[in-house]
This record gives sequence, structure tokens and C-alpha cells, in this order.
Amino acid sequence: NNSDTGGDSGSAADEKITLGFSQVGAESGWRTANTTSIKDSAAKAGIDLKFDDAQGKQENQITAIRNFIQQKVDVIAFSPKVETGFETVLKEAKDAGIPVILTDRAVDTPDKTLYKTFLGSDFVKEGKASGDWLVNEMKGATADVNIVELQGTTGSAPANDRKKGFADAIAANPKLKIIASQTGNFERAGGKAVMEQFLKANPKIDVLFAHNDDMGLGALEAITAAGKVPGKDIKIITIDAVKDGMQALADGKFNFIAECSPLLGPQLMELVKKVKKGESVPARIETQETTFTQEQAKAALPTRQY
Amino acid sequence: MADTTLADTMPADTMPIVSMTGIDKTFPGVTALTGVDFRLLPGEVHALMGENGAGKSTLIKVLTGVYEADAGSIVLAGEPVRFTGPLRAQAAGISTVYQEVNLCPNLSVAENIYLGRQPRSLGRIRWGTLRRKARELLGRLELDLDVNRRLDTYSLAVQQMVAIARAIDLDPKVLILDEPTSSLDAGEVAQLFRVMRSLKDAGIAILFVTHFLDQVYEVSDRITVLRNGRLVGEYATADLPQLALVERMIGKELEVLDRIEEADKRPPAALERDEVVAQADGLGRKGAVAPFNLTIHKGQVVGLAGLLGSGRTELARLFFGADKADTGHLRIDGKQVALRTPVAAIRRDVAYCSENRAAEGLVAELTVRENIILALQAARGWARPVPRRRQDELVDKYIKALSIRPANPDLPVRNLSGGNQQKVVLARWLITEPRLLILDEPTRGIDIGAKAEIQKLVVELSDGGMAVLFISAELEEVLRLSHKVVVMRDRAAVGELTNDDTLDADRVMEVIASGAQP
Amino acid sequence: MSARWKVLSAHHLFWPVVVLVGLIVANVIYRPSFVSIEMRDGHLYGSLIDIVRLSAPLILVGLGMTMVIATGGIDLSVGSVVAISGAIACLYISKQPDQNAVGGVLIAVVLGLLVATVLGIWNGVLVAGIGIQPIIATLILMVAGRGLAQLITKGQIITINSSPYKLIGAGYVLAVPFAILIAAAVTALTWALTRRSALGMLIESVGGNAEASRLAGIRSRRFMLFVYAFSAFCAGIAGFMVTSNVSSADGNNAGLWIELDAILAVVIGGTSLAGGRFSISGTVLGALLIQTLTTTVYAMNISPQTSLLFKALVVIAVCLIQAPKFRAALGRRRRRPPTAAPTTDLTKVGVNA
Amino acid sequence: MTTVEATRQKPGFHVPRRFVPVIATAVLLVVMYVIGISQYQAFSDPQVLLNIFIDRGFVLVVAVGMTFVLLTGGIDLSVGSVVAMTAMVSAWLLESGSVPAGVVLVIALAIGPTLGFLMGCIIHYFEIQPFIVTLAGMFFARGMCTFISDEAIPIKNEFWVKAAQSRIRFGDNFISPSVIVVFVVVLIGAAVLAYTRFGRNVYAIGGDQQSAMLMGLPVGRTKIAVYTISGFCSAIGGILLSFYTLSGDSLIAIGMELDVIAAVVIGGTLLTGGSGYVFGTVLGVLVLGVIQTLITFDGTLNSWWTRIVIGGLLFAFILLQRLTGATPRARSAGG
Ligand SMILES: Nc1ncnc2c1ncn2[C@@H]1O[C@H](COP(=O)(O)OP(=O)(O)OP(=O)(O)O)[C@@H](O)[C@H]1O
Ligand SMILES: Nc1ncnc2c1ncn2[C@@H]1O[C@H](COP(=O)(O)OP(=O)(O)OP(=O)(O)O)[C@@H](O)[C@H]1O
Ligand SMILES: [Mg+2]
Ligand SMILES: [Mg+2]
Repeated sequence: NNSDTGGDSGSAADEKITLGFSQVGAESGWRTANTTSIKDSAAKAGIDLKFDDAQGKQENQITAIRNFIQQKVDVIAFSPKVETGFETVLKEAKDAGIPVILTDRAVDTPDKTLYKTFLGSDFVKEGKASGDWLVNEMKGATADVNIVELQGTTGSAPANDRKKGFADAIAANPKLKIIASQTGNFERAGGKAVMEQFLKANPKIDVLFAHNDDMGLGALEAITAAGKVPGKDIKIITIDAVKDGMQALADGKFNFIAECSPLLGPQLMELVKKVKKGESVPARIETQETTFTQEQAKAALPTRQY
Repeated sequence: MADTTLADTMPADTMPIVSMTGIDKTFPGVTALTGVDFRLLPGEVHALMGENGAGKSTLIKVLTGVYEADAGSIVLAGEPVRFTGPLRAQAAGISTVYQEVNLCPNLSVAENIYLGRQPRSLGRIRWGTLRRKARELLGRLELDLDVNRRLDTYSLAVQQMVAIARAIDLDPKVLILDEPTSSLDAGEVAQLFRVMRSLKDAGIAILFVTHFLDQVYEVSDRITVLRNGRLVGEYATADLPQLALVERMIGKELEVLDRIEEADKRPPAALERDEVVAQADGLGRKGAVAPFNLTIHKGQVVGLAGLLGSGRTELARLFFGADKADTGHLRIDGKQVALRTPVAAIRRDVAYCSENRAAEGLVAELTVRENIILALQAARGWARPVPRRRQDELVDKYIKALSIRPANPDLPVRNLSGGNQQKVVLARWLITEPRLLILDEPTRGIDIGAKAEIQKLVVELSDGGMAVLFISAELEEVLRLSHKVVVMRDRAAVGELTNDDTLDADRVMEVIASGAQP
Repeated sequence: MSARWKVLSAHHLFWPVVVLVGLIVANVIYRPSFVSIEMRDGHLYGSLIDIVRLSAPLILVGLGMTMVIATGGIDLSVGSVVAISGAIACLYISKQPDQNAVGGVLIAVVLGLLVATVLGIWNGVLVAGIGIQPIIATLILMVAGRGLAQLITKGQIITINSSPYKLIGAGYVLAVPFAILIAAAVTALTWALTRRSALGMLIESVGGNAEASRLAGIRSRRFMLFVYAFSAFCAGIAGFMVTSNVSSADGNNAGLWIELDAILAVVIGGTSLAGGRFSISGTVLGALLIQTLTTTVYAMNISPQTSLLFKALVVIAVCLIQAPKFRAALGRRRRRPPTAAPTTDLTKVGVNA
Repeated sequence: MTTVEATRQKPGFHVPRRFVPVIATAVLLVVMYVIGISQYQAFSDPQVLLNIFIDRGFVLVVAVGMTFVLLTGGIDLSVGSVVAMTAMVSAWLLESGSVPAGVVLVIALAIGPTLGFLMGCIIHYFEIQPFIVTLAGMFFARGMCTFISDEAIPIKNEFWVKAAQSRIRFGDNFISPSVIVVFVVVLIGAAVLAYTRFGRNVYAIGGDQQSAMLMGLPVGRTKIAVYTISGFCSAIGGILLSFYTLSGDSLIAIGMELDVIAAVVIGGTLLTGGSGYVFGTVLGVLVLGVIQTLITFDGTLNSWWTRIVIGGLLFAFILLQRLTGATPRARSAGG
């Protein structure tokens, strides 16, 4: 059935474009939304998508890209699991004349010709947006503001960058202090268990910064169980803006969410077509994303897709 | 306390090659050795005697560094030594065949013999040479084996011979054989003794453990007797009459020999008309036993005689459903049954006591009590545990009846000596009160007292109406107990002999040799 | 050393208990209120309560794992089963018009347990029926099961809002977290099932020597089938707890790596991976120890970067001091003068005392 | 049971029973490969197979080490973490720039065997179960990774880049230099197991450790050695991985131990020890590689179906292998 992906490389411009896409895995709802968006948009745009799930393994991603090259797809796109380690295979793609688009994360290489463009959000920026909101919110604080932080999976890029962005932003006000920071592995259960202990160890917690909505939602339960009022006694800032998070925000349980949108599909398909035609594209395209306060959340909630 | 007569037994000018003094060894809850002295001279065959659990194997393991002694000293060829493991002992020239066959089942016969000493050139094992040498060595022991085959495809007895071959080939100064003959047949024992004598003539000291008194007198020069972990004495074989030896081993007066006599009187063989318990009609299994007919009556003891590897075990397993028969039928109590699993056989009151107690008998982790009630419990199903009181009753009864030592039912069975473990397996089946009891080498590795005890038991059971299928490497024993002897050869039953007054060992041998009924 | 001390320290659970207590003491030194338990809104509240509550799923999975390991097997698929049963229950509840209806929740739970048990039987058939090595047989479900869980949740997190379901993992009955009560009940049940009947002994026999057990008339395969089913059943309950605790089912992360923790708990509790003897109390203790370790990391604010190192060190320490050989070596060093003279007397006293 | 088995062998020509698992795996692999070719044209390019070696070479190296461990009846769960730690340490040392590449190589290669040696000692001397000791080793090595740096560190060193990007070409096809290393490791591993006393001791211990001890074999030394070897293979694997990805990353190779164990077992090695071949392990890695390639070539599976299909193929494979009688019935008891 797949004989069309085989030998003949002299594809005319009007032929159906084949896109090889290597996804990191399906480790979170965010990632699944990302995958769905890409699949749906490919179908809509009439692009033949070869989708590969790397099961969270970088080596599988490299393998997949190599197989895409072997199959002579027209364009390769992938969400690198980490910034490093893709140079070799990208060179192979370049040698084979297949353009590459990065989504979600960049690749750390001095040779910028290895890929056409990078489409994705900026995790540092998300952390910074969260921090900035807090700095603004706590302008008038007279006493120390005690912040606890729920980190993502230790060593993962979003965790590192969000932590960094947030820390940079709150450095603006010395009263803002992170008194405890622990990983909750981006999971609700982790967020809850860690928050329970934060609450027991620290009598006064003013702010919770969670690296994603899910941990924030888990922590929410711990806070309620400890007899405190989330959103009031403890202000909660999270990142992602998935539906459940937005609901909590609209309900006044969260205070602020920096969006990290997984809906890259339409933008990606545009780029694929352009790249295939040989049109030039900007080297860096940021996903359209925003931040939400409680009021904005109420407004945006009804139209939320994921 | 020991009436050690060292001066008399030891030639004045020889220095012992091994001398152990004041050896103590305790295991949690058990004192295995207390202040044992032992001397082994170059160029002698020295028999180490004692009842089950007397401490023979433990003494050997202390000598070779498997266990560390709690106290005492060991001198080897004038040098004080303390081996930290069998490897060291082996390097110092002590080569041992332990009581439990200790080879690697997953490797070939040839490899087992040369493991750790493979012929090499430039560090590379030369497999061709290795196989050739193995064949030669086994040839010297008159064993015709495919040296390339995995060891575990051979019977225990063959494995035993392979272990001995390995030990001999190590070129030792001291050779230790812990019950090497327990699974060998007469021919092989003779062969082994020939080898032992030639080694002895070459000045090698041999320590030899056995429960066969005849063998002791046939081959040994001196005897050391242990009882309850203590030294009883050290004697020149020639100076110690059999009765005196037994007395010293058992510590009681001649009682036991009476018991043996008693067991010798078997009831008249007129049972063939009695009710049939099991009947095999052309029962067989390809590659294991040729189809055979055999009828076992109520209260009858049927003995299986034959050389090693003649298929006795295989035949027995078919009666128990341990292996599936592929030809013929089996009737039990007149009803035709297809035994696919042991469960089916047990349901019909058949019990099978395997010859291989380590692999097929005991569950080493479990206690003596649990091992004894295992089959009964399995038959009752998991939901109906044997009530504790009944357990105690049964277990106590058989610990006493079979004199299992130590008599502590809550000890892990792995801590028991070889012979006592054998008794535990036997007890397991006896409490199920089977109608047909299959005993495969039940007296292997059992001391003379217990052996008499078991023989007596078989007679009693058959008197009580139990049918018994009895396998033993000892022809004497088979003849003494059974009403009917089935002779096996080359995996086929070649003769059925009624054990009347005219039957003797020579007749049976004749059948085995000729392969036909006279 | 007194005789009583000797007896005590020879108990197979002695050292795990010591380490557990040690960990708690360390926490108390760091923060005295660690052991305090108070009533808040009519609930017991405190770090120790959290530890027991959070270890409930691990205890459950550990109980099943203990049975499997006792037969000489291993079950790597429990994590996936946790995810699947939780996902099924949450999916069913989320589809109900009234998520708070007790009937619906009960059906969800029964459904989840049913599927979990079927999965366990699948494992059992592979191991006992077909004869595949347990680690590989269960690896199949470990890999595919996560996929199934994601298939059920469509890769999303299913959030529910059902107070009866929430009771399982986060609710209280008589001021005590219900999860603790469930874990206690299942533990008691398991104990009764195995130790009041002959089941435990027969399982141990199968694990100790399968061939000997077969010849003794034990239907080993049935027991193997049972233990895998039981393991999955326990994992199923654990799945409800995990998902109920956060009122959501996460097909990817629920029960992730719980199999390793469970195996760890079983082994710390003194059950050998080679099969044979098993200890239920040991497993419960092992699970508590592991959860205490995790909570300690949170409570002491040990940095995420070093927490794995910390865990490695504690695990190895627990296992070392539990190992008879290690204690013997320590004892020898302490007692024996450097010139290794015969140690008769001391050792003998030690054994006889 | 044991006495019967031998008698099943008929006289005349037959494949030695011990080779059956490997042969069955090979046959099944060929079948799968043919299916791939019939479905996807591009699959027939020999480069597809070579790519499996390029992409899974480091897994194969680690699997060779694991084969040694499994043959003794042990298990090593630390391999994935040690691979990551080796790559991490190399990247970290290279990043500082002050340590020459050769020295980095030596240091990085020393870490794995050292850890393996320590684990082996604990396993042997204190008789703690390998599963637990190596699990602790896994935590430790993974912890060290994040301890060194919780961010991925790129490697820009010339030697590394060259090792990563140079290609050995023959005709239209190519391999990376790493593949040569992989083949060398495989050959050495196979030779050691088949032709040295040490190798045979490994089998003996797997067959019956108690017997091996009583036969006077150096059980302790051998056991410690296999964990050291496994550590060394993991270290080589780590270096190859650092060539492959030109970086050190604390989250890489998570769960790799299970892939490796699966590969070795599919290759016919028994987890209970005493039986198996390095060549089988090669086939096992190829099987996993072909499964992965087939799925990528298909390109229509979504994430969860990918997992289910991998599980299903694994099942089909093991089932076939089992039903063809290639692998003996698993012993339920460990001893
Ligand atoms: N590993 C052990 N742990 C505990 N007790 C043991 C152990 N090995 C032996 N014993 C005990 O030490 C005593 C001596 O046992 P040993 O094996 O030396 O007897 P034996 O003379 O060889 O008997 P047999 O003729 O039955 O082989 C027995 O009471 C036995 O139960
Ligand atoms: N001398 C021999 N040469 C080759 N194979 C042998 C020899 N002796 C025995 N065997 C093998 O041993 C096995 C027979 O064992 P089996 O258990 O049936 O014998 P048995 O009559 O019960 O003897 P025993 O119980 O005395 O060991 C067969 O596999 C047979 O091929
Ligand atoms: Mg003995
Ligand atoms: Mg026999």
C-alpha cells in the first residue's frame, strides 16, 4: 500500500507532499493535544503524514529521522526531546536534500543551515511571564513573600527553562523568596504529595509556582485538605493553560496561567508547504500564545479545545 | 572418651597427610561436630563411618573449606592450613566428590569433567582435545557416554560416575568420596574399587564414606567412626569386626542387627491370587521404556532389578503419571486410567518417592513439618489445611518411626543430613496411606540402622495390604523384600521372576546378563 | 549483649524497622513537628498519616508482587494495570450523568477490577500455561498496557468530580484516611487467605521447588495463574487509589515505575526473589520504608538533583545491614583482633545465646 | 524428566538442541524482514539493516554485557543509567575544555566497570540479590547524572564530532565508525564465552552456582567479573551514545535496561542462567530494531497504538519461539 513512498524521487510540485514527523512520545495531555493538532491539520492540508512516536527516547527519534530519509519523504519535522544530539542525523537529511522543521524545541547547533526553521514556544519566556506577573502583584508587599516551587521532571528542558525564567523575573524584588523547590514530575499525584509536605514544613506559604497545570491541580487538593483557600491564602501560578487548569483559574482557585500552546499543527503545515516550494521562511517562529488572569480565563474557557 | 587406638592403627613411620584436631562446628540450633580428631595417611583407603547426621559430610566440608570450623586446626602434609573455599583445597591437592552430585547440569559431560582445567593453547580452549581426553578418561572407567551431551540428560548414577571421573583426573594427593557408591550398581562399584586401589597404590590418600558395610571391609584399611558429631574411635579395619563397628556407630547394643534379621524373613509369596491393584498392559513410552505388562497385587512387593540406566525409574514414573505413557493402558483397581499428571495418580492412592531427592523430592526452604505434610495437603486442596493437631501427630509419629534427626519439625529441611532428608521424603508419602507405593531407591544414602527400619516398614506395609513397587540398586535388598522381581535391561522388562526359595542373586544376574528369562 | 537483644535482632524485620525509625528520627531532628498528628476538620492530619496513606497503593501492589515472587516469578506489568484500572473507572464515571451516584461508582470499580483480573489471568496464562519466563511475559503487558491505558484515556487526563470515588484515595472514614483502611483490609485478607489456609505453604512450595511440588501432587499452574491474577487484582485496587487521590486518570503516569518500588518493598521485607518463603508483614514494612524515604526527600527539601543519590544510598544501606553476611563481617571486625586467631568461643556464645 | 529428554533425540543428523533458540530467532527475524520488504519498497535497501546497527549499536554493546550477567543467573538493572552517566561525564569533562579527549575517554570508560565491580562485590560478598543491588546502582548513576548537570551538555570536541559524523562507505551504503566498535565487542564477547575458562565458568555458575563452588571454580571472582564486564560494556555503550548524540543528557536511556533484557531474552538466553549465546543477543537486538523500523515505515500508528503494537509483536515473537520449542519451558522456581 505504501509503494508511493518508495523510489521515484522526481516528485512534481503538485504531487501530495509527504511529511515525516517524529514526536517525542505521549507523556502528557499537552503532548497528546500537540499530536492531535498535527495529525488533524495534516489531514486538512492534504499532506501525507508519516507519524512516529519515539516513546520518549531520543535514540528512537534519530532512528525515525534516519528512516524518513531512507523513505525519501519530502519534509521532516520533529519535536526534539533535547536540544542536543541531532546534528549528525540532520547533516544526513541535509545531504539527502530533505528540509527539516523543528517544532516545540530548538536544536543546539552552530550550523543553522541544518534546519529551515524552528516553530515553538519559549519556555524561559513562560517562566518569566509568570514571574513578572507575581512581581507586579506583589509590588506593595512589605513582608517577605514565601514562594514554593513545583518543578517539572528533573533535567527536562521545560523544567530547567521555566525555573530559570521565573527566578530571573522575581530577582527584581528581593522580598520574593523561593523557600522550597521540589520536583513533582509534571504529575498531579506528584504535585499533591510534594505540596502536602511543603504545607507541613512551612507554616507560611504565600505563593505556589507550578511548572505545569497538572502539578498545580494536584497541589490544589493538598491545599484544600490542609484547610487553606487556594487562590486566596496561597496564590497559585501555573503554566500550560489546559482546560482543567483554565477551569480552576476561572473558578478563582488559580491566579495566573502562562499559556504554552500545543496547537502547532496549522502553523506547521503552512511552513511545510512553503518549505517544499522552496520559499524562504523566518528562522524562528514563535507559537501564538498568551497569558491568562482569572477574568481572561472566564472569557476564554468556552472556546478552549484541549 | 574416644577409645582412639591411634598407635596401633598407624604405621610408626608414616606422617598423616591430613590431620584434623579438635574440630568444632555448630549450625544455628545444631551442633554438628564437637572436638573431632581425624587422621588420614598417604596410600590408605580410610572409611569414615557413622549414622545419618553423625557429621561425616560436615567434617569433609570443614576440611575442604566449604564451612569454616568454629575451632580446631587442620594440618595438610605438615603445614597448618585453613582453606577459605573448595578452590583452595583443590589447589592444595584435595579433590572431593560431595554427597550431593555437584556438577553443572547445563553443560556437557566432557565440559563438566574439565571445567576450570580445560586444555588451552594461547588461552583458547581446545575443545577437540578436551573431548578426546574426556572420552579417554571415561573409557578408563569403562563408561561409554556421549561426552557432548548435556549432563542432565543422564541419570543420577551416570552423573555420579562423571563426578568421580572429574575428581580422579584432578591428580589429587587426597581424594575424598562422600557416599559415591549410593547410586552405583555392583559392576560399577567393582570398577570404582579397582580405580581406588590403583590410586592407593600410587600413594594417594582416599577418604571414603559409605553406608555399605561390605564395601568398607572390601576396600578400606582403616576406619574412623563418628557418632552425634563426636569421635568414637579410629581403628584398623582388620581389627574391627562388623558387629563391633555397627555397635560403635549406633552406640546401642546389637538390637539393630536383630532388626535386619527380622526384615529378612519375608512372608510367603502366595499373593498372586489376591486383588489386583495396578495392571499395566503394553504400557510404554517412546525412548524411555518399551511396552511392558505388569500386574501388582494387593499386599505384594514387586522389585525392579536391572543395571543402571536400564529404565527402572522410567517405568516407575509411568505408573505415577510423572511422565505420560504413549502406548498401552494402565488399570488401577480394575478401572482404566490415563495418568496425565501426578495429581491423577495420587487421587487413586498411588505414591511415588523419587530417587532424586534434591531435585524432585524436597522443597529445601520449607521445614521438615511442611515437607512431610506436603503431599497430604496437596491432596486435600489449599482451602482445607491439615489441622495443626493432626499435623503434629503425623509428623511426630514419622519422625519417631523413621528416627529423623534432629527431631525438630520446624527446622528447614535443607539443614538435615542427606540420609535424614531421604527419610523426610519417605514420610511424606507414608502419611498419605497409599494403596500403591512406588519407592525409587528409598534406602540410598541411609545408614544401616535406618535401612533396616525402612525394610521392616516395607514388610509391615505390605503385610497391611499395601502394594509396593520397589527399586533399589542393591540386588540383595530387592530379593529380600519382594515377592516378585521384574528384571529390566536396555529399557525393557525382560523377565518376571517369582521370588520363591529358588531365586537368588545369581539367577537374577543371569537374566540381566542374558536378557532373557531362563 | 543480652539474650533478648539477640533474639530481637535476629528477626528478619528487625533491621528494616530500625532504618524506618532512623529515617523518622532524622526527620524529627530536621523538623520536630514531623511526628505530630492532629485533628483537623475531623481528620487525622500529619506527615506520618500522609506516609501511611501514600504508601497504601504501594502496599497493595507489593502484596500481589509478594505472592508472585514467592512462586519464583516477577510481575513487571503492575504499573500498567494500575493505569488501566484507574482509567477504566474514571472513564466510566466521567460518562455518568451524575458522577456522585454511588451505584455508578460501584459499577466503575467492579469494571476496573474485572479488567485488571483478566489482565492478570493473561499474565498467568503466559507464564503457567505457555511457559514464558515471567519477566518477559509481564514485560509484554508492561509495554502494551501503557498503550491500552492511553487508548482508554485517549492520551488525555480524564478529570472526574465524584465524591464517592474520591473517598477511595483521598477520603476519610472515622477520621482515618480510607486508603489506609483499604490497604489494611486487603493486607489482613491476604494474610488470612494464605496463612489461615494452606495456600501460602503451597505457593512457597511451588516457588521453592516446582518439580518436587508437581510430583507431590500440587497443581502448580493453578497457583501460578492465581498469583498473577491476584497481583493484577491488587494493582487494580491501587489504580483506584492513585486516580481517586487526584480525581483524575493519567494513562501515562499513573503507576509509573511502581513495579520497581514494589519489588524493592518485597525484597526489603525479606522475601527472596528466587521464590519460596514470603513475608507479608515484611512487604508492608518495605512499602512504608520506601514511602517514608520519598516523603523525607520532600520534607527535608532535599534537592531534586540529589534525591536519587540519597535514595540509592539508603536502599543499599538497608539491604546491607539486613544481609547476614554483612552483619557477620561487621561483627567479626568489631570483635576479632587483627591476628585472626580461632574465634571459637565468641562465635559459639553468639550462636548459643 | 531429565533422563527422558535425551532419549527424544533421534539418531542421525540433528541440530544440537542448544542452538535451536538462536536458529528459531534467526528464522523469525528473516520472516519479519521479508514481510517488511514486501510491504515497503524502501525497506529492501540494505542500508535499513545497517541503520539498525548504526542506531542500536550501543544497545547491542550493552546487551553483550547483559548476556554475561544473565548467563550467571544474575541481572543488571543499572545499565541504562550507567550509559547515561558515562555520556554525561564525557560531555561534562569535554565542556570544561581543559581535559584532552583521550583522558576523557579513559576516565569515562573507567566509571562503568568501577561501579560494576562495586556492585559485583556487594552481590557476592554480602549475598544481596543482584536485582536490588543493581537497582540501587541504577538510582545512583541516574542521580549522578542530574547531580553533574540537570541540563543536557553538548559535545563539540573534534574527536567526538569526527567519530559521530564520519562514515565508512562501501558502494551506496555506509556505517559509522561506532559500528566497527560494536562488531569488535560482539566478537570478543562471543569468543570469551566460548573459548576461555572464564567464559565457561560463567555458564557453570548459571547452571548451578553451588556446584560450581564445590567444583572449585572461582565463583566470586567470576561473578564480580561479569558485573564489571557489564559495567564496562555499558561504559562503551555510553561512549558510543555520546558519539551518536554528541551530548550528555541526564534523561537519556531511561528504561533501556528493559529493552536490553528483552533483546537478550529474545535471543534465546535464559534468565535463569546457564544457557544462551552472544550471537542470539545480536539477533535479539536486530528483532527489536526491525520492529521499530517497521513501525516507523508504516507511519500511521499513533502513540498508544505504537506501544500496543510493539507489545503485540513482542508477544507474537516470544510465543512463536516458545511454541516452536526453541526455548525450554521456563523454570518457575529461581534456583
Ligand atoms: N547447612 C547446615 N545448616 C544447619 N545444620 C546442618 C547443616 N548441614 C548439616 N547440618 C546438621 O549437621 C548434622 C551433621 O550433618 P552431616 O550432613 O554432616 O551428616 P552425615 O554424617 O553426612 O549424614 P548422612 O549420612 O545422612 O549424609 C546434622 O544434624 C545436620 O542436620
Ligand atoms: N552406561 C551408560 N552409557 C550411556 N548412557 C547411560 C548409561 N547408563 C545410563 N545411561 C543413561 O541413563 C538414563 C537411564 O536412567 P534411568 O533413571 O532410567 O535408569 P535406572 O534404571 O532407573 O537406573 P538408576 O536408577 O540406577 O540410575 C538414560 O538416559 C540412559 O541413556
Ligand atoms: Mg552426609
Ligand atoms: Mg533410577
